[in-house]
Amino acid sequence: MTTPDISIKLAGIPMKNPVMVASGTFGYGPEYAPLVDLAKLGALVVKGISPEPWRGNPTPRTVEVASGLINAIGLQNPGAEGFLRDYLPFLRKFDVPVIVNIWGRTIEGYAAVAARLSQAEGIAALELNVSCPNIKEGSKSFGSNADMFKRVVAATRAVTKLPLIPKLAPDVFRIGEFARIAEAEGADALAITNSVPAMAIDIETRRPKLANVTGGLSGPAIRPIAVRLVWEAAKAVKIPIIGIGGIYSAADALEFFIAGASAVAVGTANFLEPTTALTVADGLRDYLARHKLGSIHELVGTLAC
Amino acid sequence: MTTPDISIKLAGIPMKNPVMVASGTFGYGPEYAPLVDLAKLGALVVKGISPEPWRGNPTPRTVEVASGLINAIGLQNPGAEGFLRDYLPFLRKFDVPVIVNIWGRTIEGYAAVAARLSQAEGIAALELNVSCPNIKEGSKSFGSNADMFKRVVAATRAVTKLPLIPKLAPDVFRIGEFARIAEAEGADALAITNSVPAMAIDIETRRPKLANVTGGLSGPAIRPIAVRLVWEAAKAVKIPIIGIGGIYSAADALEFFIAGASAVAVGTANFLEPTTALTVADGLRDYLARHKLGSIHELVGTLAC
Amino acid sequence: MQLETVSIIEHRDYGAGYRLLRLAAPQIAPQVRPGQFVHVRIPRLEASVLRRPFSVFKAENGELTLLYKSVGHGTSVLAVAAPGEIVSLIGPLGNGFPLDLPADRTPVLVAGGYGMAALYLLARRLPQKGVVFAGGRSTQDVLCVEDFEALGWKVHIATQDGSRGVRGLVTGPFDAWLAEHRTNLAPEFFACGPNAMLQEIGARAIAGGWRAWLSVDRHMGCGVGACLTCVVKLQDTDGTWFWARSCKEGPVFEARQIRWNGEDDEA
Amino acid sequence: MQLETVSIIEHRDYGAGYRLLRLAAPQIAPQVRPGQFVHVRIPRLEASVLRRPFSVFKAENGELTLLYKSVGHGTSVLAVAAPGEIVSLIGPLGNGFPLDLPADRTPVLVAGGYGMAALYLLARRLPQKGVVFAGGRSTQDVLCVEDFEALGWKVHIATQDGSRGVRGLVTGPFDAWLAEHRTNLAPEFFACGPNAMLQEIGARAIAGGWRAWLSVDRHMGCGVGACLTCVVKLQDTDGTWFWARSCKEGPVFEARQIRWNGEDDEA
Ligand SMILES: Cc1cc2nc3c(=O)[nH]c(=O)nc-3n(C[C@H](O)[C@H](O)[C@H](O)COP(=O)(O)OP(=O)(O)OC[C@H]3O[C@@H](n4cnc5c(N)ncnc54)[C@H](O)[C@@H]3O)c2cc1C
Ligand SMILES: Cc1cc2nc3c(=O)[nH]c(=O)nc-3n(C[C@H](O)[C@H](O)[C@H](O)COP(=O)(O)OP(=O)(O)OC[C@H]3O[C@@H](n4cnc5c(N)ncnc54)[C@H](O)[C@@H]3O)c2cc1C
Ligand SMILES: Cc1cc2nc3c(=O)[nH]c(=O)nc-3n(C[C@H](O)[C@H](O)[C@H](O)COP(=O)(O)O)c2cc1C
Ligand SMILES: Cc1cc2nc3c(=O)[nH]c(=O)nc-3n(C[C@H](O)[C@H](O)[C@H](O)COP(=O)(O)O)c2cc1C
Ligand code: FES
Ligand code: FES
Repeated sequence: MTTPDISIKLAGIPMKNPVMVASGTFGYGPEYAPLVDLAKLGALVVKGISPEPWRGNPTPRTVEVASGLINAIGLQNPGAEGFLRDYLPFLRKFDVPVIVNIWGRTIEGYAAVAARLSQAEGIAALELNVSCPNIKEGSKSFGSNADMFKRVVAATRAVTKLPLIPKLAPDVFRIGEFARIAEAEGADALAITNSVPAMAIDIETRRPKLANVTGGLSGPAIRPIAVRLVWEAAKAVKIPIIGIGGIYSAADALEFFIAGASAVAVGTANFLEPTTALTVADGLRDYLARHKLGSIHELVGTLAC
Repeated sequence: MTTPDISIKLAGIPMKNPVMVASGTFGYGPEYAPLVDLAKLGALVVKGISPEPWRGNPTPRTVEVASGLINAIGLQNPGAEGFLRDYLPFLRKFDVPVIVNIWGRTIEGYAAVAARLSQAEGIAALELNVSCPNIKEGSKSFGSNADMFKRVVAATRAVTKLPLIPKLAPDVFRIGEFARIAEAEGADALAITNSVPAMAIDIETRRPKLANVTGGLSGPAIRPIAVRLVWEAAKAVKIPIIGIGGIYSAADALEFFIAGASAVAVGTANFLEPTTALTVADGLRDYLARHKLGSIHELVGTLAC
Repeated sequence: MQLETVSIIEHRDYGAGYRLLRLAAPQIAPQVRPGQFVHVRIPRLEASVLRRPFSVFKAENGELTLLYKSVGHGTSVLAVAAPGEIVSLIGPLGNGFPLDLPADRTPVLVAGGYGMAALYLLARRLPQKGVVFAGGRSTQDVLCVEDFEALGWKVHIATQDGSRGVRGLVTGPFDAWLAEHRTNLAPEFFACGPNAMLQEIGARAIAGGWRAWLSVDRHMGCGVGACLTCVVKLQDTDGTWFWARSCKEGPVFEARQIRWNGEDDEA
Repeated sequence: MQLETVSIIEHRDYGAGYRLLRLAAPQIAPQVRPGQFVHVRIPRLEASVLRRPFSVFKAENGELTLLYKSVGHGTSVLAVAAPGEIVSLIGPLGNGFPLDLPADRTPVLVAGGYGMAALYLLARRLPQKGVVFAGGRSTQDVLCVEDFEALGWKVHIATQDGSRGVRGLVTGPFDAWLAEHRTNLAPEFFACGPNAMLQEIGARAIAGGWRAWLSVDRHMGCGVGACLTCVVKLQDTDGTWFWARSCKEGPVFEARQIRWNGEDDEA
C-alpha cells in the first residue's frame, strides 16, 4: 500500500499536512526554529498582530491548573510594521504557509491591520482573533456578540483578498450561529476554538493568580469542549474548520477530524513537547495506513451517530 | 480562639456547613449513606426529578477524559411520585436539608413537579435544572435561551413557596445576564454551574464514546471555568450563589468562596472520595482558624483585585 | 459496604498477563461474597476522576487478593504500585452470586478473561464441586486453571488459536459436556466474561430450563448506585424493560432478567 | 538550544533540603554557560502542562547536574524519579552570566536558595577567584558552601535565625565586606535569589558605579521566547519601558536595565 496522503488544500492554501501550530503558542517562528523544522509544519500561525505595537497585560500572565493552562498574555505584539520588519523576512525563508492571527481594538483597527498585511509578500492567510478573552478594550465583545462579530468579519473581508479565517470564541451554546455568520460574510474557513474564559485564585493572598484576574483556559482540559464545538459547527456550515483545543497526540487530533475538522492546530502542547505537531502528523499517517484510508479527506466528518 | 463558624443560612435554610453534595452525583441519599454520615453534609441535593419517571439515555453514559468526566445520564429518575414514595421518607430520617433538583420537558412540566413537591414535608428547597445538556426534548434550550429561562423561573416561582435555586448553564459569555434574570424573577439563590457541553470520540470505531453523542464535562477540568462564572455572576446579583465545579479539596472550595460563592457543592469528586464534602468542610474550618476569620461569611467575595 | 484504606502486601505477576495484588483489608475482606467487587482508587492516577472496579479473587485472613490485567492507563499505573503503598477501597460492592444452591445441582462455571478470578471465590465457597469452562484467545489468556484444579474442580479449556485445550470458543467444550451430562446432572450456570459469551450461556440455560447467573462487566462511575452509569436493561413483568444498576442490583443477573440489545450493550 | 532525551545517572539528597540530579546529556552539557538553565519535562507529571526550569549546577564530561528543592507538586514528583529513568530536556536556555570580566575585577557572588547552585558554575568558569555571599532563613537553607570552598572561594554566610554565619540578611555581611574593600578592589556583582535581594544588590551597584548581573526567577511557560509568560520590565532609552523575556533575553539582566515595580513583580 502507498503511504496515505495527508496533504490538504485549506481555503486555497496547499499544506503538506493538516497539522498547524496555534497562534500565541509558537511565537513568530524563530523561537522554536532551533528545535522544530518549520518546513514540516502544515502551517505556522503567528501570535496575534494588531495595527500598532501592544504591551499586553502585567504579570503573572499564565498559571497551570488541572490538565490545563490559563493565560492572560493580553495580546502583546510588535504591531503590523514590527512584524513585517522583524519576523516576516525570517519566515519567508521556510517552505511553510504563514497565517497571521490579527486583532484590533476597533472595527477600523481590524480592517487596518488586515489591509496592511495584505500588501505584504509571504502571508498565506489571515486568522481573525475575535475571541481572545484577555483584551479589555472591547475586542472581547467581538466574539460573543453576534452583531459585532458580523461587522468585524465583513469589515476585514472588504479589505483583503487573502483567505480569511475567523477564530470563533468557545461560546458553548451558540457556536453554530457564529459559524453561520462567518460563512455568510465570506469567511474561507473557521478556527475553533480559542481558550475558554477562566480564572484561578491564590487562596492564601486572596488575589487572582493572574494579574489580569481572568484569562483563557487551554490544554487537555478543554479538548472535549473543543471537539463538541467543532462537531456542532461542522453541522452548521460548509466551509472547512481548523480544530483547536488540547491536542497532544495523533489520537487527540483524530477526534477533531472525525468530528468534522479539515485541519487541526497544536497549541499549549508545544510548551511541553515542541515537536508535537510533527509527531501528530506522523501519527495521522500511521492511522490512515492502519485503517486503509488513502487520504485524510476520507476521515473528515465521518462520525457515525 | 474559638472554632470558626462555618454554619450558614442560605435562602433561608440553616445549614451546619456550606458544603453540599451536587445533584446527580449523590443519588437520592441511601446510596452513599453507608459511607458518609448524611447529617454532616451542608445539604443534600438529589438527582433531578421530573413530573413522571424518566428512563434517560442509552449506555455508555459516562466517559473519563483528562481531569474530567463527561456524562450523559439523560436525567433518569423515578418521577415525583416515585421520589416521594421511595426516597423522601428515608431522607427525612436525617438531620440534613434536602434540596430537590427538578426539571421538566415543558414549562408546564417544571411547574407541575414544583407544585407537587411543594406539598410534601421535608424538602428544604428546589433547585431548577435548566442547564442539563443531555435531555433532548427541549429542556436544553431553557438554560441557554434568555427568554425561555425567564419563563421557566417565573412559572416555577408562581407555584412554590419553597426557596427556588435556578442552576445556571455554563454560558461562558452571558452568565451575568442569566443571573440577573433569575434574580428579577424571584429566585432565592443561584447554583453555578452545571457540566459543560462536551464530547469524546472513539477513534477506532469512529463512534461517539457516549450513546447520546454529547454530554456534560465535569470535574477538575472545569473548575477554573466555574470559578470564573461564579465571580462574574456575583458581580451581577445580590442573591447568594452556590459554587459548583471540580471541587475536590478545601483549597478548591475556597477559590469559590473568595470569588463570591456563599456555599459550594461537591459533584464528581464524590465518585473518587465519597467523603469529600466532609473533608472540605473540615478544611474550611482549619483555613478560617489559620487566617483568624470568625466565620465563613467574612470570606465570601473577598477577592482583592 | 465500607471505605477502607489498605496497604499492599504483595504485588507480582501471576501468569496469563495478569498481576496479583494482595491487600491487608481487615474490614472489607471478611464481608466479601463471591462475585462481589471492590472499587479501587489507584494511587498517583492524577488526571483520572474515577476508581476502577475489580472482582475479588481471594478473601481470607483479613486479606483481599485481586487478579488484574493492564489493559489501559489506570491498570498500567496500578501495575507499578509497590508493597507498602496505600490504596483506598470501597467494598464489598454488588450482589454477588447466589450460594444457596440446592444440593442436587452441579455448578457449571464459564469464564473468559478475568472471569476466572471472579469465579474462583465462588468455586471455593460453594459446598459442592463442579466443573469449569475457561476460554481465551490463546494459552496466554487462560488464567488460574491450577487454582481450580487444586480445589478438585475439573477445568475444560478452549482457545481460539488452539494453543491450549480445544480450538474454538468456550461454548464448544461446554456444549459437548452438556450433551453428555444433561441426562444425569442438574446443572446451574455461573458465568463471567465477554457479553457475547454471557449471552450464549444464558440462551442455553433458558432453552434447557436451567438457571444461569451472569456477571456483566459495565463501566462504572460511583460503584455504589448513585450515578446511573452502569445500568443494564432488565425485563419487566409487563413485557417492557427497566434499568438496573449493575453495581448495585448486579453485577450478577439471572439470564432471564437481562434484555440483551445489541445497540446499547457496551463491549 | 536543543531537545535532548537524557537518562538519570544519579539522584540523591544533597543537604539543605535539596536533591542532586545528575543526567547523561552529551548534547546539551557541553554547550552550557553559567547562568543558563534547562527546561525539564518531569516524568509522570500527568495533569501538568508545563516543563520546569532549573539552573545548571555542573556541566562536564557530557553530564549535567541540577540541584533542586521540592517546593510543589512537580518537584515532589521529580524527587521520586529513579536512576535509569528518561527525562526530556530543552536547553541550554537563556543568556547566562557574562564571562568576559576584565582581569582587574573581583567577582562578588550573592545567592539565596537555589542561587548557590546557579552561581557555582560561574565561580567554576570564571578565570579569577572571588567571594560569595550566601543567605537563607536558617542553616538548613544554605546550599553547597563546601563546593565553593573547594574552588578556593571565600564564602560569607548570613542566616535570619543566626544558626549559621551572621544573623540577618545577606546584605549585612555584603555591606560590611563592601565597606572594607571598596577602596582596594573593583567588584562586579553576580546575584541569584529572591527579588528583594536582587533589588538590594542592584541598588548598591548603581550607587557605587559597579555592575550587577542579576538572575531573575520568573514563572516560565515555553522557556524559549514564544509564549511571553516570563516577561520583565526593562528601561528603555527614552525613559519608558519595554518587556524582555527572561527565558530569552534573560534570566540575567544588568541592574540598570531592570525597572522594578512592586505591583508587577512576582514573588
Ligand atoms: C464488576 C467488575 C469486575 C471486574 N473485575 C476485574 C478483575 O477481577 N480483573 C481485571 O483485570 N479486570 C476486572 N474488571 C475490568 C477492570 O475494571 C478494567 O480492566 C479497568 O477498569 C481498566 O482500567 P484502565 O484505566 O486500565 O483502562 P482504560 O481503558 O484506560 O479506562 C478508561 C475507563 O474505562 C473503564 N474501563 C475500561 N475497561 C473496562 C472494563 N473492562 N470494565 C469496566 N470498566 C472498564 C475504566 O474503569 C475507566 O473508567 C472488572 C470490571 C467490572 C465492572
Ligand atoms: C531560570 C530559573 C532557574 C531555576 N533554577 C532552579 C534550581 O536550580 N533549583 C531549584 O530548586 N529551583 C530552580 N528554579 C525554580 C524552579 O523552577 C521551581 O522551584 C519549580 O518550577 C517548582 O515547580 P513545582 O511544580 O514543584 O512547584 P508548583 O508551585 O507546584 O508549580 C506550579 C507552577 O509554578 C511554577 N513555579 C513555581 N515556583 C517557581 C519558581 N520559583 N520559579 C519559576 N517557576 C516556578 C512551576 O514551574 C509551575 O509551572 C528556577 C527557576 C527559574 C525561572
Ligand atoms: C500563551 C497563549 C497565547 C495565546 N495567544 C493567542 C493569540 O495571540 N491569538 C489567538 O487567536 N489565540 C491565542 N491563543 C489561543 C491558542 O491559539 C489556542 O486557540 C488555545 O490555546 C486552545 O488550544 P490548545 O488547548 O491546544 O492550547 C493563545 C494560547 C496560549 C496558551
Ligand atoms: C453523573 C452526573 C449526573 C448529574 N446529574 C445532574 C442532574 O440530574 N441535575 C443537575 O442539575 N446536575 C447534574 N449533574 C451536574 C452536577 O450536579 C454538577 O453541576 C457538575 O457535575 C459540576 O460539578 P463537579 O465538577 O463537581 O462534578 C450531574 C453530574 C454528573 C457527573
Ligand atoms: S456505577 Fe454509579 S450507579 Fe453503578
Ligand atoms: S517562558 Fe515563554 S517566552 Fe519566556
